[in-house]
Amino acid sequence: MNLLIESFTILRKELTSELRSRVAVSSVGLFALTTLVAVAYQIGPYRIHEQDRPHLHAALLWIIVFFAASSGLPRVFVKEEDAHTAKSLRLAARPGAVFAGKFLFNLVLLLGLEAFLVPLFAVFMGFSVANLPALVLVLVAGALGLASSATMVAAIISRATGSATLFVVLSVPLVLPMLVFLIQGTRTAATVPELSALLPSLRAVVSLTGVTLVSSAFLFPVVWHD
Amino acid sequence: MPAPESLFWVAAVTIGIWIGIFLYCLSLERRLSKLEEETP
Amino acid sequence: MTKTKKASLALLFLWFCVVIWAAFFYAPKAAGFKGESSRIVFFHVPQAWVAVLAFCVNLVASLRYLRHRNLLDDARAAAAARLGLLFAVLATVSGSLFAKVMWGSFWNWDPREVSIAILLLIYAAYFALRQAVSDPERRGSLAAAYAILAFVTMPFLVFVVPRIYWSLHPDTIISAQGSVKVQMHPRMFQVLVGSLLGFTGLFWWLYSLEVRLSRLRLRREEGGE
Amino acid sequence: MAGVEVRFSGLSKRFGRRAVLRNVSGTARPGEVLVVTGPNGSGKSTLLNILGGLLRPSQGEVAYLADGRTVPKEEWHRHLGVCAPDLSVYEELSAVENLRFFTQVRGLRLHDRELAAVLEQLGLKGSDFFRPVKQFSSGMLQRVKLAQALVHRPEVLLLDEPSSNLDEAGHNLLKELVMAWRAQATVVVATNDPREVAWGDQVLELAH
Repeated sequence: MNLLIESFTILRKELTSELRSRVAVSSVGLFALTTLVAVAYQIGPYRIHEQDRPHLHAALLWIIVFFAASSGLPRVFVKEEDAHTAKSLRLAARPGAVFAGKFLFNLVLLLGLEAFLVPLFAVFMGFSVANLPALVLVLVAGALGLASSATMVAAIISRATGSATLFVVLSVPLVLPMLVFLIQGTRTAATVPELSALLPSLRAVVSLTGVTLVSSAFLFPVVWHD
Repeated sequence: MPAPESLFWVAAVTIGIWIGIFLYCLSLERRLSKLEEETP
Repeated sequence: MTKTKKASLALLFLWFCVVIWAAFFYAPKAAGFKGESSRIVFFHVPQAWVAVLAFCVNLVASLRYLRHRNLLDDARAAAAARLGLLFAVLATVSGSLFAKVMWGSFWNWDPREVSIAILLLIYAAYFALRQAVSDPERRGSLAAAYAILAFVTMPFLVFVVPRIYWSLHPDTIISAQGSVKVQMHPRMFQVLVGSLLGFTGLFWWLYSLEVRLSRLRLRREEGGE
Repeated sequence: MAGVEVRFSGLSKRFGRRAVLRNVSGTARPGEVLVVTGPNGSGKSTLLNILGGLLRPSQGEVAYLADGRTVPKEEWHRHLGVCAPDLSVYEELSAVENLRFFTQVRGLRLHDRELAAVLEQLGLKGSDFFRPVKQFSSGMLQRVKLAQALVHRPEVLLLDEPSSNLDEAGHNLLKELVMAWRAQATVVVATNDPREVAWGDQVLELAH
């Protein structure tokens, strides 16, 4: 219970300082926007053959989400080390609360990114969806999954001579299986009206997220304190 | 279909590679043993 | 070198010579494969097996490091990862040679190929991370944490992805049902098991060499403050 | 008296090949000021980091004892306040918001009036309480950092170069504060300033 309150305290702190500096939001948003424009300008809604659209759209969407996210998600920990606040936080808060707060912040950031990006993507790319609730489910599951591994990798690279490149190098192998299932799920949501068709990929994403979160709960204190 | 002789040569080359790897590792083993004796 | 060590090395040497000979002349070629291409299985499967074994050794050493904070355990983890990377590369090369012969292209994005590619990426990321940390103790714990995290996501690739996607890859020893399924000629099976044992022995030898080297290095560092 | 005693024995720390601390032992008792002094690079900050649990010693042990009972390491943070050059506060937040955050993550709920009282005690003016810390001068920032270390009334106070960036008035204020705090806490100060060395009931001199 106390842990929950402490986690939300950290989430609120993250949100307040993000509202005042807007570094993460603007880097993620601009990255997403520029990539989307570049892709849409070159490919557009009509360059792709009708039957290839679901495949390509699903893959492009998640590539944009992942790379836009990787420009902003590592900041939760990297900025603490850069601003020398990491030690103060380490002394004051329990590691569990730190991880939960940072994870929630990244989750909010990713959901915001998806809410901003997906409608634009649909408009620019002619991305049509057969089952909208299914797509929303995939997007939420994807945000949970990406936020869980990104938060953990961010914690690791912030303790190394952390750079954005290292973040991508470390997170790609962890996230790739998840991206495969997310792309598959998005494709299903775009083509199949039944919700049940989504279950295999959704189940895979959720269990992968669960495994990542459980192992992070054990590993985060190690990474955070060393 | 490759002739049996060519299979023989593939096998010979493979054994050659194996002997090379083995001898190299053996020399490492020797050097390491010597170093271990020198270091307290 | 002790006597048993000498004897076991000699045994390893002869064992491999026999395995190589048997792979080409004792085992029959498998039906349904082009020419003699099936013989590569006697080398490719053990290489992939050692890559996975090294990954497991790395996991155990990482967990031990986090528990006891002994830098030698970190050196063990790194040694296992280095060998794992080497054998994963070998398995990829031998596999893609086979793919070229059988399916006409070196790389087909088969699920097995994807999983070995990700294993390679994990190893590469592991070493990128190690290079980015200068303090040895912190390097150990960060690398261990990453290795464990990567390890728990690996089963999804190896077991779940091939089930969902159609695969070109010949059924491995552990089939999709998880039961041991052997549909090989008994002679092929014997050679394959022999080769697996030989490669495992080779891996342990290389691994012990690496660990002894790291131990020496650590001892010198402590001595030469 | 109640309080937390900090015992450390046989502490050594190596960074790779470089040994920073060698076999340092001591005890900081409640009601006393332990001054750690020594030339630059002698490991004063490293020692304080180890005492605060921020750094793992290569050898040796640190124990917190409350009423003769060992405090588990997970609970140190409840008893501990630290002010050090590499411990900063959040720039985008105001002084009061910072203090509120650092008390709330420790599970404490203090009224804004109490937070303001701590800031006033450190000589900050009411008009500065709600400005982002980013706009502060380095001396004012140092006062906020000290407030961050004190606000949750810790039983162990670790101060690393506490008077850096402080003017004469700030220095006198700090002296009063340390003397007052000594009555209720175990204080460890790392410093090179001879005036501050004089505060010590015990002085631990680190050799290079």
